[in-house]
Amino acid sequence: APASTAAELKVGLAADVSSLDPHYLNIAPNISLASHLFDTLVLVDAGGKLVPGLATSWRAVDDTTWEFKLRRGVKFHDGSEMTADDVLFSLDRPATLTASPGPFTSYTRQIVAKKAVDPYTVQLKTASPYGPLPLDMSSIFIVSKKAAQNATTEDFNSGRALVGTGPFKFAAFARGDRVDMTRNDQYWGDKPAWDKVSMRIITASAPRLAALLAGDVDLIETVPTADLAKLKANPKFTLEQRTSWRTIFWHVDQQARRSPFVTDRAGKPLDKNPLADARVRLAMSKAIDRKALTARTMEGLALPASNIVAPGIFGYNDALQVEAYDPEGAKKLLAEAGYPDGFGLTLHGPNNRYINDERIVQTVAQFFSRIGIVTKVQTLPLSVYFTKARTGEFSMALLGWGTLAADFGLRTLVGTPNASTGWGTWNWGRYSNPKVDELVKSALSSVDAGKREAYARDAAAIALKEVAVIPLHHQVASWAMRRGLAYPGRVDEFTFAHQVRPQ
Amino acid sequence: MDARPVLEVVNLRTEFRTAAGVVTAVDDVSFSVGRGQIMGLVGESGSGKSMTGYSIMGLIDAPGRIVGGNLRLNGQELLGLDAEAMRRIRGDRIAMIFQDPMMTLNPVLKIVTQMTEAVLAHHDVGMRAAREMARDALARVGIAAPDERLEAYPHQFSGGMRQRVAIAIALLNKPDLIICDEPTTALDVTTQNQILYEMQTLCRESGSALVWITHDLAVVAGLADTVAVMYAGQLVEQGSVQQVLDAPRHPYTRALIASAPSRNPRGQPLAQINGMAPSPLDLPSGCRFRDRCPRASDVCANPPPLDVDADGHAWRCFHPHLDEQERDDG
Amino acid sequence: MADAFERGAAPLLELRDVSKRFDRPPDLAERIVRLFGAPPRAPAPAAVDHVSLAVAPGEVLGLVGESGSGKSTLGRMAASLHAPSSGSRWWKGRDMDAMDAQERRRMRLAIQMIFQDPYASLNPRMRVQDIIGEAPLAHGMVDSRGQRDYVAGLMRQVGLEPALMQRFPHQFSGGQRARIGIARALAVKPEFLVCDEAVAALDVSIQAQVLNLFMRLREELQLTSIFISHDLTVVRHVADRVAIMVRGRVVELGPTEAVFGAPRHAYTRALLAAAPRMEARKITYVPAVPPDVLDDAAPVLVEVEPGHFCA
Amino acid sequence: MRTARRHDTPLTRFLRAYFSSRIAAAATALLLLLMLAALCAPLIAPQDPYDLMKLDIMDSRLAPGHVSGDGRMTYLMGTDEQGRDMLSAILYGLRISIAVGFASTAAALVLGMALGLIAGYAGGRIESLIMRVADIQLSFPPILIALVLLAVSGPGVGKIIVALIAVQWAYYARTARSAALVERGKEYMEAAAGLGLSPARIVLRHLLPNCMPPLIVIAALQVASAISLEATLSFLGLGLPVTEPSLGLLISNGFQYLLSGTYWISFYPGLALLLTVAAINLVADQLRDVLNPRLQGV
Amino acid sequence: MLTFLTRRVLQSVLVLLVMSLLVFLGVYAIGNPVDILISPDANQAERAKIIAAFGLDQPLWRQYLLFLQNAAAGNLGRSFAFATPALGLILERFPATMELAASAMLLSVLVGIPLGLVAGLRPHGLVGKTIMTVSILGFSLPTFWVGLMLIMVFAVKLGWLPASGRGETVSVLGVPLSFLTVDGLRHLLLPALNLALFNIALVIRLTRAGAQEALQQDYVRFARAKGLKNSRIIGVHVLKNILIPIVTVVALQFGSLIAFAIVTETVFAWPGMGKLIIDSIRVLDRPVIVAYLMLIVTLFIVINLVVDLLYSFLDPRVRLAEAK
Ligand SMILES: Nc1ncnc2c1ncn2[C@@H]1O[C@H](COP(=O)(O)OP(=O)(O)OP(=O)(O)O)[C@@H](O)[C@H]1O
Ligand SMILES: Nc1ncnc2c1ncn2[C@@H]1O[C@H](COP(=O)(O)OP(=O)(O)OP(=O)(O)O)[C@@H](O)[C@H]1O
Ligand SMILES: [Mg+2]
Ligand SMILES: [Mg+2]
Ligand code: NI
Repeated sequence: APASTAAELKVGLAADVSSLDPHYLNIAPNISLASHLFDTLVLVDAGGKLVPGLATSWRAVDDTTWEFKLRRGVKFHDGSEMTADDVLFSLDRPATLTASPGPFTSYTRQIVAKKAVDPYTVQLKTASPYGPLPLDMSSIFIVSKKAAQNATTEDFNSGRALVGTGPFKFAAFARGDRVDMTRNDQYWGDKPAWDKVSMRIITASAPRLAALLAGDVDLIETVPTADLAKLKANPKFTLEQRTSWRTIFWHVDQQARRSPFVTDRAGKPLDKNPLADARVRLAMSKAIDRKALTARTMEGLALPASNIVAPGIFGYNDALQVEAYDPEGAKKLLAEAGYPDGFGLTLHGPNNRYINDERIVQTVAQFFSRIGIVTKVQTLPLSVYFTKARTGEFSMALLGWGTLAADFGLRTLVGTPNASTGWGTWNWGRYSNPKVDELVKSALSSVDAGKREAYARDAAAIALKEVAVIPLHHQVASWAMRRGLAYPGRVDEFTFAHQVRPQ
Repeated sequence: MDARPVLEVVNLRTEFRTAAGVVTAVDDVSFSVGRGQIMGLVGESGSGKSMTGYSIMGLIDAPGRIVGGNLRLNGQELLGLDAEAMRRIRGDRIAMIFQDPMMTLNPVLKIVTQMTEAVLAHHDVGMRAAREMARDALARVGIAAPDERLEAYPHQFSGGMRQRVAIAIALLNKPDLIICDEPTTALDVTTQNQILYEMQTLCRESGSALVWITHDLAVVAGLADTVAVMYAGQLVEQGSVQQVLDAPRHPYTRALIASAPSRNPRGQPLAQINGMAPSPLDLPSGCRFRDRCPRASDVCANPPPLDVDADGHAWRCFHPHLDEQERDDG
Repeated sequence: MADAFERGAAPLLELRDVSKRFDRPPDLAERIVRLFGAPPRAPAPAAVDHVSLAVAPGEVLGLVGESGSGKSTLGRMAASLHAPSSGSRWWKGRDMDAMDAQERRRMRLAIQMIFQDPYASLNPRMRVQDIIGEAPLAHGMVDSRGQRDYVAGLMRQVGLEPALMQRFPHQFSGGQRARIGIARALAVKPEFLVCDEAVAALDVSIQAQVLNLFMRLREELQLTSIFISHDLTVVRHVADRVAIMVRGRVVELGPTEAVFGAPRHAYTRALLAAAPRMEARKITYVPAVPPDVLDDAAPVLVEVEPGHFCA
Repeated sequence: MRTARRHDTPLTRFLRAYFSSRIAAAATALLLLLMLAALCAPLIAPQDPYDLMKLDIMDSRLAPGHVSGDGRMTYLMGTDEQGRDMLSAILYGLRISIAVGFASTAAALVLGMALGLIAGYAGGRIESLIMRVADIQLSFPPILIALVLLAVSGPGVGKIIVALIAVQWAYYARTARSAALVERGKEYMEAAAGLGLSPARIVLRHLLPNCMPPLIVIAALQVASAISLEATLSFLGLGLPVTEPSLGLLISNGFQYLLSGTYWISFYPGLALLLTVAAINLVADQLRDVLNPRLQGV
Repeated sequence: MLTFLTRRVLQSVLVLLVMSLLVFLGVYAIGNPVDILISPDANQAERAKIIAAFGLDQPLWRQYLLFLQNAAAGNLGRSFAFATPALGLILERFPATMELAASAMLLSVLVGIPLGLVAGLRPHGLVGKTIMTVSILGFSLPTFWVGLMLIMVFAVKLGWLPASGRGETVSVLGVPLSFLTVDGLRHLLLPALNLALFNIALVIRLTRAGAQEALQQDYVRFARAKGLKNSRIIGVHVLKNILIPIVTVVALQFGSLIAFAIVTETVFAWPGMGKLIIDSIRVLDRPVIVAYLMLIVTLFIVINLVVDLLYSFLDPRVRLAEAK
């Protein structure tokens, strides 16, 4: 590759961008890329805080109405001005894309009515009080009504309908290979330092690093943990790390029936599910040496976790302590629960979904076997893993979750599963506690941020006391770049070219 | 006219060094062929006929090796020539035709390619001239419409026609010597007859010398001037056709002739040679025919010398059928 | 067509008007293409074309003809290795195709074939004992204990040392292999042999040994046979009657002496003229181009003298 | 001495020809050694790498020659990221790799050969059917097959073997069929039919043994590619259970460490795989040369 | 010829039918794509809506019939993950993979045949033995491992060649090709070599075996008897005869080359369809998987056809109608 000039930035991305339509598929690589071309009403800063985007301010007019003041003078890439019309159109659009498996309607479905008070003011009504609406608005990209009105997803991929307000303009898209962009000189915010940006997709981690080392790219995301130490010592490169919003934890099957992968020590199925007993779950939590796990297995790229959200995230409960490594205490608890000799258990996990996921499962299995639980490990490709996990086929399954608000996470992960309300969709262990449900509900319907956070903390405290899930660690996101570049690591793990600055 | 023989083979000896031991495929063989002469080389399978031919051509491959003797073509010594010099002679001064007409032509190359390359390998002529020569050669061996046939592939020819193509290739450069290694064995009698006719005509016209390897005595009887009989790597008898076929001296030759069905009354048991030829790895000392020979005696445990009479009739036997000049005709 | 048969005895094996074509039936694709008007494939010429022959018990019928004239195909049909495309075959007065399974099996064993190539016709991975003894054992003619003796007896009969029973075919010479092939056929006590060029691959001296064996066995076992060869001298030596084949058809048929002594058909004459003779000395060859004797209609054999038929 | 040679059995002749090449002899010795090591892994390995109790995460990624935290053992080839002794892991991995390679090849050989022989012997519709199925098989990506099997029945050595069988049998079927077509035309097959032997007997006793040699040679080569294929599947996350790593899995685990300086995690298993596959291939090569009578001289 | 083509088409249709059915069953057995693709925040209603939108609520046999119906009209469905027509998606990536595979094939033939000939002519010489022994490396080392090593040496350490990606492409008739630019060629070289390694070894072996076989043939001896130079005997007589088995195997190998391109494409971040298909398999994007396999099978059929044509070019004995 030709030597890069100061004005060109080449980034090695770890995941493939499947579509440039910002409302089609709600997956991280797509959102990350769309953020270069489009803006949202509310932006998220590197630390996960909500900051003004296309909306300069927002407030709850009443319990069920939110009002957003739009930024004036923002120009789309085609030169037209962004107005409330475009916002309303953009909020309507996700519901019109029927065939999307990862729909953005999750963020618009609370809105029952919307209106433009004037070209720079938008009011959104919800059916019931709903606090997280501004957060939801950070997920909906504002597209140009004029360009997108009759556009299909293909029109977005070809660039025809790709008219946004973002810091970069679209240049070229070679699926699976790269996305090229050029600077938007009309950008309303801080102008990016790069005339041209090329986002290269290099999914395999070692080759991605090799591309950096060979000078093919200037910056890569998700540095393989194995190479951190070496990279740190290399003066030609800089490393950036940031505790990410993604927390890794175990879902534990808590149903009263026989659990599919729990046996006695000899391998015969157990009639009773020991995992339904909170003491057993606590014992397992105590058996895990999170310090060793983060230091050795994660090679420092993780923080021991006590919450289901990362520190600094809305609703993080400081009062919760990381469960200390205490194998003796664990054994005692097991004995108390009636399993002095332990039992047999198979741990399930995905391979290549989370950083070092396969290794984490093995290491935890090591820890469990030390307190007498005869532990087996099975890791599966994602396609197989998620299907099985959702139908409750595992006894203990690893999951990683990233969210910017604890009440959201709690609703999905430990809320009592209920098809009609959409609660507990990822509650694989079927934990259920009405009190937790109640608190989360209160949090979600609080438009007052302080109250909302307090409810969420209380709910988390209860759920984690009962070991609804066994938190392991918070991932640390990492970026490596050639010396002379700086990037503020983002808690949401996104890689934004406009935030990369030459030093 | 040159009185020298075209080919002189003197005490030729060819060995194969195999894992199981040394095989002497050609053992002390001497003969010569003059211009326009046809020599028949007969003997049973494995007696070393082909290896004699290959030795003359310089086509003995490892683990085989010519270990002794002289090979002279028109007086020029061939043994000891370097590979390139030998290549120049091969196909130009000496040509060879093999037994199986289905196998000798390259199945994937056109006849014209296979013919012209034989010219171009030896003569600095243009493609057009080479093609012209090929055409003429095909016409000479009696192939109709030679121009069209040049463009054909071997599989489009019958066995007999293929053998004629092979002969045409051998004749292209008007060699002094042609070695034919059982070229008609795979053909039926009518086709064989035509090939014999063509070879004979060509020999008469061009004056090439011919070595005709076969184990069919009847073919040699009609075609050859002289005959050499091989047994287990050695020449056991040689002379003119009349001498060898009408008054065979060596018991092996005699038995061979006698075992032909046409020499036996119909429906009666054939005169047969009992036993088998010795393994080339385990030759008996002395006379190699000893174990099967009705006349064998103790003296046969010594190697018999090659006796020659005044007429040039030679044999290798202690007990030749000397005075029985009669033919034991049935 | 007249029944070309002289002795008056009932024939042991009779082929009536048999033909063989090596045509494949058209498959689906071909039928579809034809549906759209493509011309049908040109039919392959018949390998055997309306041939009738009968062999009397104890007789040796020689079959002569140039390469590709259909001799082997005819022999294979006689030995039930090929089914004829048309015509019928009769064994001891019974139609082969109307036999029940058991009768057919007996008939198949009674007619055995001896093959041309002494190398290809023996399974290289079996010991001689198994090659010869497999079929008798499989058909219950001997039990596994008796097999050794049975095979030894057969080997002695064909002049092989029974001690060699445990060897593999490649450890034998061509003549010995031919004998093994004969012993294998004899092992199922056949009444009828089809010898397809059984000596063609052998040396003159070995050929004499095997022919002698063949003639001896014929006397001892009262075998009837079809003897296929393109070596005229060999056929003349062993056959009682000969049939001359050209391009799938029989053009002359008669007692050996009659056919060889006074050939009637132009093709037979050309064949005889072309055969090399030991008595010739430095002859001048003349191209003996066989007359193109056949037209498209199947020839009718006419009896030119008693038992001697010619097209 | 000469006479002694004349009465050689085919076996001794074969052995002499076989060991005439020094490379082949060395490869055979190496292969035997590796197989022996694999077989005796539980006896000679310093650690049971599959027993999670025996592993200590605090011993992870130790360089070759380091002593374990509790001082009980020295890791001659270092440890992997779980604290597994690489030497032990390689010995056990060799065991699995060789077992997977040989078992899948043997089973695929039997299956493919049976179908190929039947196709070649029977001809007609049966032949078309079998060969079309083989065609389909050959155009199916191995990973998809592996993934389906994995999903339906979970990971495990058995499933990998099944996947590899599914991938490989078609090669054998093709080869067996073409060999059968050649053999079917030979006169000994006709002779067998003429002797009234049953088709089953003809196929098993006559056709099969004569079609074996080319298949055996391909199979020997295929063992090696099966081992490599298993490694590739492991690399794609479709291979064996992580806790019971084969050589391939060890390599692909260590793959991430290739650039990082902890070379031993991938290097030693790679070396072991290389040696194994190379030895198998050299043995197969020599077998082919020795078994081919045309290349043997007279 | 017409019969031959008709036969081929009939067989291909059958193969395609069976193939698609297998894929349907296979994907069904693996899992539900919606579970993998669905947004974490989606609720039950949204889930149901998507399942219905994909037609996954129908019984499998009806899904299959529907697919057949659409396929007959040339529509292989829309990708679940990409929302674009599956066939278009595959075709978009197809040139990159084909370019890679074809270069690898070319490389293996260009390198393999000469080396194989040398080894075949001197089977017992030092050179021949060395070639055979070294070629075993091609069989032994896993592709991904060698790939990374190539990157390490040629991109990172020496800096001669780029480590990943496809580089500059030139569009010819709408098809982007990289071998027409210097930058593209530089990007192509390492992955092509990586992919070719196994096949180089294979071609060496085939060529050697073929050469040894051919050298025993009478026509070679006859060619020598004609006094031809060795170079002509090897380069014309021997080579043309051994090309037939090589073409057969190499063509057959083309399929597995494409299948294994997946690994190379992953290591070298080559934007081919191998990466697409493995991602699609990961997320059970059935329309893409089906379209991919359809394309591959069609490709196989075309390759087989080309091979048959090549046969009749290389071997005059083969006539098309007789080819099976
Ligand atoms: N490559 C070889 N290695 C060892 N011995 C060989 C080799 N080639 C030929 N021989 C031996 O040389 C001897 C002579 O063989 P040759 O081919 O000359 O016999 P022939 O008389 O031509 O027989 P045929 O009539 O069968 O062609 C045989 O005994 C054979 O075993
Ligand atoms: N299995 C077969 N399939 C197709 N054609 C065949 C088959 N067997 C024989 N033929 C053809 O039938 C014709 C007669 O062949 P056959 O083998 O009977 O002749 P032949 O007289 O025995 O010849 P030869 O003396 O060469 O053995 C030939 O044209 C041959 O090509
Ligand atoms: Mg010879
Ligand atoms: Mg025949
Ligand atoms: Ni004597």
